[in-house]
Amino acid sequence: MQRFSIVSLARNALTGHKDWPRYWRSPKPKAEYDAVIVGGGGHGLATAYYLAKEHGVTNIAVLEKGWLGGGNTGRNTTIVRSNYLWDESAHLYEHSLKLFEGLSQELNYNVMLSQRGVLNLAHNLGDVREGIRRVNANRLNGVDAEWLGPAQVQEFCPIVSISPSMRYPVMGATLQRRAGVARHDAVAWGFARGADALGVDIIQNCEVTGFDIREGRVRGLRTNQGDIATGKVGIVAAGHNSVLCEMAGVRLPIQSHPLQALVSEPIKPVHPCVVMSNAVHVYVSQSDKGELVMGAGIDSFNSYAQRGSFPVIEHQMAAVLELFPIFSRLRMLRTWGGIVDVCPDASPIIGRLPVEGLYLNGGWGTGGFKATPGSGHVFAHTIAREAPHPLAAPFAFERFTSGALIDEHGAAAVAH
Amino acid sequence: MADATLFARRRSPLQDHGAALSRGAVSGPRGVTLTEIPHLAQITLRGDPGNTDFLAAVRSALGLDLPLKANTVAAAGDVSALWLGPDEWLIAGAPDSEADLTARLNAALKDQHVSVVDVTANRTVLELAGPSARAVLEKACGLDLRPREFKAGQCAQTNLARTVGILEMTQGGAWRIYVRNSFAVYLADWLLDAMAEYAIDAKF
Amino acid sequence: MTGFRLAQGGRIDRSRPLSFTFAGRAYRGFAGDTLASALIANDALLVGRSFKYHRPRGIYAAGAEEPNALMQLGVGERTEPNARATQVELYDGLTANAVNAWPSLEWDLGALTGLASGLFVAGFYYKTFMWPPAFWNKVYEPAIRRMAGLGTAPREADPDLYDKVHVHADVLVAGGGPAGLAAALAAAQAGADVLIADEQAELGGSLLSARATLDGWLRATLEELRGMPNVRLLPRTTVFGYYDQNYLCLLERRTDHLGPAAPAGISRQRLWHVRARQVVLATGAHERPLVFAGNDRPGVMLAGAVSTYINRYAVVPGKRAVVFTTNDGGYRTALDLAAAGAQVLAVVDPRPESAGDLPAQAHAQGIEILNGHAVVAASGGKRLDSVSVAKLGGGAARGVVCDLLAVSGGWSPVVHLFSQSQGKLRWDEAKHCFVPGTVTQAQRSAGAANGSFALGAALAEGFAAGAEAAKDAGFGGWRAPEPPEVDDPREAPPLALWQVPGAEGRGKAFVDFQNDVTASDLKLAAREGFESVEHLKRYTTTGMATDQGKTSNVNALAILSDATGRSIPATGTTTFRAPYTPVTYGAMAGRDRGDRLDPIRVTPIHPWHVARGAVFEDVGQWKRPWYYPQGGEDMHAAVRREAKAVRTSLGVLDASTLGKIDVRGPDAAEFLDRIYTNGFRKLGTGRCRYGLMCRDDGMVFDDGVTTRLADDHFFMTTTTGGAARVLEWLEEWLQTEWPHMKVYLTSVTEQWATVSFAGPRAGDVLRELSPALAVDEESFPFLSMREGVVAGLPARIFRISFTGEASYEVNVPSHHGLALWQAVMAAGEKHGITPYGTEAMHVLRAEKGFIIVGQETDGTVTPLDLGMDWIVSKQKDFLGKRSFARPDTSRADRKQLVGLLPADPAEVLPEGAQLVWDAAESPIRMVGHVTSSYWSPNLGRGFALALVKGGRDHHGKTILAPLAGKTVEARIVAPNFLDEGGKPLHG
Amino acid sequence: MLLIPCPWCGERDETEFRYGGQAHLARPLDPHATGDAEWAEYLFMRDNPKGWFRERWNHAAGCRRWFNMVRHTVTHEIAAVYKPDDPKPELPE
Ligand SMILES: Cc1cc2nc3c(=O)[nH]c(=O)nc-3n(C[C@H](O)[C@H](O)[C@H](O)COP(=O)(O)OP(=O)(O)OC[C@H]3O[C@@H](n4cnc5c(N)ncnc54)[C@H](O)[C@@H]3O)c2cc1C
Ligand SMILES: NC(=O)c1ccc[n+]([C@@H]2O[C@H](COP(=O)([O-])OP(=O)(O)OC[C@H]3O[C@@H](n4cnc5c(N)ncnc54)[C@H](O)[C@@H]3O)[C@@H](O)[C@H]2O)c1
Ligand SMILES: Cc1cc2nc3c(=O)[nH]c(=O)nc-3n(C[C@H](O)[C@H](O)[C@H](O)COP(=O)(O)O)c2cc1C
Ligand SMILES: [Zn+2]
Repeated sequence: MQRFSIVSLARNALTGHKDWPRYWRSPKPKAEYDAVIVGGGGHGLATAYYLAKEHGVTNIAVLEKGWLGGGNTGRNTTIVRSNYLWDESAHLYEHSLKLFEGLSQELNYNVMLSQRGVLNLAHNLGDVREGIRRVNANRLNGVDAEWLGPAQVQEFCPIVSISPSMRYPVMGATLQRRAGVARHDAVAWGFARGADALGVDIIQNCEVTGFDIREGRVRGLRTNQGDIATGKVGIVAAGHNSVLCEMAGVRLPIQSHPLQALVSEPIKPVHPCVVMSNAVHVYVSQSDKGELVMGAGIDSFNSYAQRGSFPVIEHQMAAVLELFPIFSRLRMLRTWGGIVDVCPDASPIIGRLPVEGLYLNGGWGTGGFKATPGSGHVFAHTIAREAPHPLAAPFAFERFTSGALIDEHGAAAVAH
Repeated sequence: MADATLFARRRSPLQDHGAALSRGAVSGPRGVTLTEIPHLAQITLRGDPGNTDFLAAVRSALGLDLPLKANTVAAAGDVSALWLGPDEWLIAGAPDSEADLTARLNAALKDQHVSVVDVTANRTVLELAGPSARAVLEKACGLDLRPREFKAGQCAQTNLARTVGILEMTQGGAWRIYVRNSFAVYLADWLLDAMAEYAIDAKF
Repeated sequence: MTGFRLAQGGRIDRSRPLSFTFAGRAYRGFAGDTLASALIANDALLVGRSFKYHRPRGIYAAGAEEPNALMQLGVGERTEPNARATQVELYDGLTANAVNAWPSLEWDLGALTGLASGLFVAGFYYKTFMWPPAFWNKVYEPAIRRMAGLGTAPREADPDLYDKVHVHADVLVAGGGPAGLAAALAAAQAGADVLIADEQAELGGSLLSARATLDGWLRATLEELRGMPNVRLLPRTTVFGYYDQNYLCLLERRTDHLGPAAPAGISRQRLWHVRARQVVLATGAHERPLVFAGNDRPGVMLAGAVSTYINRYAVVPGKRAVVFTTNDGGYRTALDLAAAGAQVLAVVDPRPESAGDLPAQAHAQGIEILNGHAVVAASGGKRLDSVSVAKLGGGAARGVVCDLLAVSGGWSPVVHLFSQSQGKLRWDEAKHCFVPGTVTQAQRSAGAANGSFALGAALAEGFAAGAEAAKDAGFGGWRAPEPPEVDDPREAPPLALWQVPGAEGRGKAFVDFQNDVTASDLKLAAREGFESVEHLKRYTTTGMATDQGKTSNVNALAILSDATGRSIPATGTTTFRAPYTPVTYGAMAGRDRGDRLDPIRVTPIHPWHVARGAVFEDVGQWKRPWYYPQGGEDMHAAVRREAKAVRTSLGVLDASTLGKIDVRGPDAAEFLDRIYTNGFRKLGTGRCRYGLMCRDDGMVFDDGVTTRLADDHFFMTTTTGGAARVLEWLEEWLQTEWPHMKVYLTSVTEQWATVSFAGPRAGDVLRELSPALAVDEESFPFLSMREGVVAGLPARIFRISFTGEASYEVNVPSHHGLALWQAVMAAGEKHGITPYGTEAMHVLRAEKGFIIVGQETDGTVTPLDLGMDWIVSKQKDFLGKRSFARPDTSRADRKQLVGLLPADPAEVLPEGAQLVWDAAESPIRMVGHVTSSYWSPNLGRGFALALVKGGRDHHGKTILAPLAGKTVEARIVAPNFLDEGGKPLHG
Repeated sequence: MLLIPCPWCGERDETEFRYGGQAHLARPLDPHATGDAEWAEYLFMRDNPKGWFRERWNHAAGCRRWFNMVRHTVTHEIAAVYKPDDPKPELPE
């Protein structure tokens, strides 16, 4: 793997950048792999990377039906944080945040993790109560968390209005300083490049169309590039997990919804952090290029269309303008949508499915980008050892039968 | 019969809003007015439209045939029946007639599985009228309000700004809006704000 | 002086001169100018700096596709970043500045990045800034951020108004050029309601830019359309989004063109929501640049734009011009230039010959035509000074000194809206452009948007599309009129030239001007494996600027297809997304600002609370009195006083916000039995019962008291926040799961106002207000209801209690709510009646151990967890019951509701405090949290409710709450403090 | 934004409706006779097809009726609406 650095950049500048190698090969699928990961999003690529790197499983392939990173990894609002309410979630997301903190160096690829702090605003007494509950839980779980009063909120983010006469006044906020944003595409590309260098075959434009399952065991899968034999399949196909699992005869507690996001025209930096508000479904940050990146709440209906309805974001913008009155004359440049796989408890499913050799890592809903390295890390362990990573164990598929749900709705309504 | 002192002690949700409503009135060719019609008697009637006994009993009680066509209104004298759903109507009548209407319905419908609920105090009624009334309503409402599509004698339940209401076009071509009491001030203020531009005589 | 104003012609109004400033300098223009045309007239062609390299950039286009001329308009609260000068109508007093230059447009320090531009290739930032790691947050990223952005946001709130409308049309026409006008006319004549929108100030589209026009037809058509009652003409209105089932969104700029003269009270912009039966897209075409070294020099301009400036605005962007074109259209510009008095030095045409009528005319006028040639480089600093022209396939370049280079690389139909509608594009091999292919909605394209570039064809298509659209909307039987005669010149086929050969090594050849993406960036990306057009876009940022690649996308994907050896259609386009051009956030919010953001709901007693100085709490959309401070009291003092009053004499609460549902029908009792965890069948008439509802997963969903009014008639109350949710939930079960059940539900939340008075004196007040009512224990027992007259008002009186005190909830029709309240206040005066708010209510109910759904519960709590087994029927089934038997739900060590008494009675635990057994443990194990916590004036101490793992088995034990800075000890007790305190209940 | 033909009120904007997920889910007649897995299937497991889907909608701001609709989850095309007790229509190709 060609090391990236300012030195290599300068050297290549001299030769007109003619000699940069490919980030990843473009292999044809082999007839057989030790394991196959379905879905070339951040989570799938991270899974492959850690399988190769930490478990020495290198005869593996990542199959991606489109272009790698083109799913939700390529269309999310890039918020990275770990201040979840329940212990199980906090541990998992904190594991991921720690991996994020060293990821640029680990991958030799700058994922531009920007730990500028995330505010979660409280607008009523219920929000305040839940916010404080979360701050307390986070601290005891080793996750940095603070409770800010309105004046402190404004100090941290001067453009937020804290006028008490607002329809939804700011009554305080939780702050996680280590939280922030990262360059979403770079995460996918960095993991892909790293995995490729370890020998992983990343096969794009390769859609899985069926499974070969005999005697309750996975033997292989069918794709539009031919059949592939393998005894282990990890499904990491956000937006299509239900479709894939249906091919394997497994029904999931997942519904796929559009989730929309939008960016403004780039402006000079005005917004120093990330602001989220559950009550009004708002989350806003400003990218390093200058656009304001904002997300909406999910569209109510099931859809695989990667687009939603305009009123959803109109509603959102009205709320944004109350919080950020100076945005009114700015302009929305582009809107888009992703397909989020939502579980009833707003927590992911990580682990075995009722078909032997078949594993699922999905249902991250509206908030899995932040988990990318951690999710890949624990899922690789789960597949390689054929036993759940301790941090993944509570997220097993079986929880829907036992009732041990990890319900992050209550306190984390907008789970980004 | 109704007790006049009791009636006098009623307050409508927009009772204190009269000044704002008259201030907001716009006259002239772009005119539009918003007024409250408080205390209209209102009764929610539920029953099975497939049951002829039910229809006959209502006819005998109210002197009208319940409208069975969606989003239409039937009227007889002071009383009108607005279609709200396949088994639900709003019976509206003159102020202070709710006890009488309820009694008539209950008497006629005795022993049937129906529901007659006095909801007189649940909603108030706004009337939006004038040449610009439709333009104002189009700001709040996504229905097709073109005269060709929404005519006198029609009604609809729908979203109005960020609340819901029942819309009815009167024979005089004005819009009646039945709105829940707790939302009345909100909706009236919203509409007044929407009306404001018609008072400005600017060529631009 | 190079650019200049013609003495006559154009559509400007020379009688209305306007003054404006740009970059601090004063200029003059005319009404009818855009900011761009006025700048050109003043020879101020240098208008901006590019995003990355800060290269000098000039006006490049004349419309929405402009990549360079972005302006900071105005100052102060009305300043607006990134406005496209080509779309800004000039008004008197306009001030504009370049957006990305410091300290000045002429001398921009950012241009130093250009010196190191060899480093700043596509994706460079991913490859560096990684060492030392700590530098990223502290040094590198802040430095990158300082370079970010174009214009600046205002610092103050926006003083302007915005509005929205929702309309329905039989036919919506997007674009008011010849095709759109023809479509509108045909559809309108057929009788359809027509809406035609064009983003420009005037309708007419390309007709406004051409010399030989259908001026007469345009005037007559507009006049006819204006006179038709079924037509709405919307100039200055951009159709920006095309959504499902023919839902389109339009942005109308109502007063932007008036500047400071905009009338007050009129919305600045208005967002149109249009549901159209049929849509005609007549959005024209965008001209494509040509890619060669230095193609971004100020003075290089799209040929069509040059013609527009000359013919529409009467300004000529240069005196010595070269035209570089791959199609006959460029010759029209050459002719326009010549007619305007500019010197046309050459038309450079890479095609081996130019066979069409227009080249012949140019030739006849003595214009030199260089067939088989191309411009390989343009040079000049802040202004073009010469171009290098070379023969294709080799040969020395020769320099031509010029100040204007008009370029045309062909035309791309504006298929944005078509694509947004989910239509599929088709690559037209002959025309070298994407055209609408498979149509998926009730829609048709016409004119240049459909790849029909000739005027005659555009008109014919427009008429046909309009007539067909009307017919499909139900207005058939009308034959569209014949289009007017047009004499279109014969044209030779265009050539596809995606990147000029022989330009390599001569300097940067830009594809995406605004984001500074060069042809070599694109090729580098392809070499590094970014072979998908979507990867290319994201790695190089091509097409991601404020123009969304209107001029660059097709060139970029063609260069990629060349680099990867795939065809253009196989390479494909990136996804077209709304909005077509950027949309102001203010317009998206419309008038839903301030208090209109979300309805404020108030009870009929609200005016009294306001007059009494209540502080309100938001509960859902409701405003509820939180507490009533008196004489400078703070909240704690007020709540103590209120809570004390209830226990010692009398308090009164406005409980009108509770949800209320009338439940009627022979199956009503059975229905309630299925909904509530406890039984209602045996409830006597006139009796009330508290009930809990669960979702089918067993988790508590809502609670409230339900009263039997008659055998088949119940009156249910719900939580304030849950009212709508519960009614929907009940209807859902009735309509979809148990349709055979005979039950009707009617919401009566606002039919009834509820005044609840509680305390030892409550009975006295009721007796006084309702002398006819027997208020003794026997005739009116706890948990029963009486109909009667209270204060002269017909009422339902409920003897129920949420405080543990004797308490009556009197319901009257809400129009009598205030009268009742006033009567209760008057009658209670002698008892020192105290209005109390939600906070005191919470204290009182917590003293009694009553839960609040949403506070003691969070969607993960069962009735059993709450210790409410007494309310969970063993006999019957109900929603949620089965779920209690699941392994996790039946665990013994689930979190259970307990009471907490802090060791220090003065301590009030914070709500949300986490609870642990051992604070020294690491990692620390949390076993619960505080759900409610208050100071009780009645107990004289702090107390709390909490959920604790296996809590019921730990009564009497000490648990710890580790807080920031200290750890609080508390004793676990049963969650009922009044009983524990041994105080009598006034039941 | 969808244009949903309420079987009672006619075509209305999506914003008037509430979504209810998969249609034709049957609650076990005797929940207590079902095993944990079967109960979990009823509570949580859902079809989630890419293509035609029979789903429930409630005309919340209108007639408040629940009804079923056949909609394509990629194109958002609506093929049929029907009342809860109407027979299931065939799915289009
Ligand atoms: C608008 C939006 C905003 C969001 N904001 C945030 C946020 O701020 N913070 C946050 O943490 N999370 C956020 N999320 C969620 C986050 O994006 C996702 O949880 C996360 O990116 C999921 O990553 P993934 O790798 O699992 O899935 P994806 O990146 O979606 O990858 C799945 C891949 O599987 C492929 N695939 C599907 N079917 C097949 C098949 N049959 N064969 C082969 N391949 C297949 C897909 O093409 C896709 O590339 C947001 C999501 C959206 C849509
Ligand atoms: N020489 C050539 O090759 C060539 C190429 C293109 C166009 N033309 C000329 O163009 C004409 C074709 O006429 P036409 O009517 O198809 O196109 P047009 O360019 O005359 O009109 C299109 C109009 O649509 C407007 N528009 C575009 N997108 C819009 C949106 N989203 N919302 C609102 N308005 C929008 C544009 O501002 C423009 O006014 C002919 O006269 C033809 O000669 C010639
Ligand atoms: C964090 C983030 C920032 C983005 N910034 C821009 C931007 O500056 N300009 C732009 O055109 N699109 C931007 N996009 C949107 C993408 O162009 C694109 O719409 C998105 O990745 C979804 O892909 P699709 O629209 O091709 O389906 C951004 C997307 C994300 C996730
Ligand atoms: Zn309906």
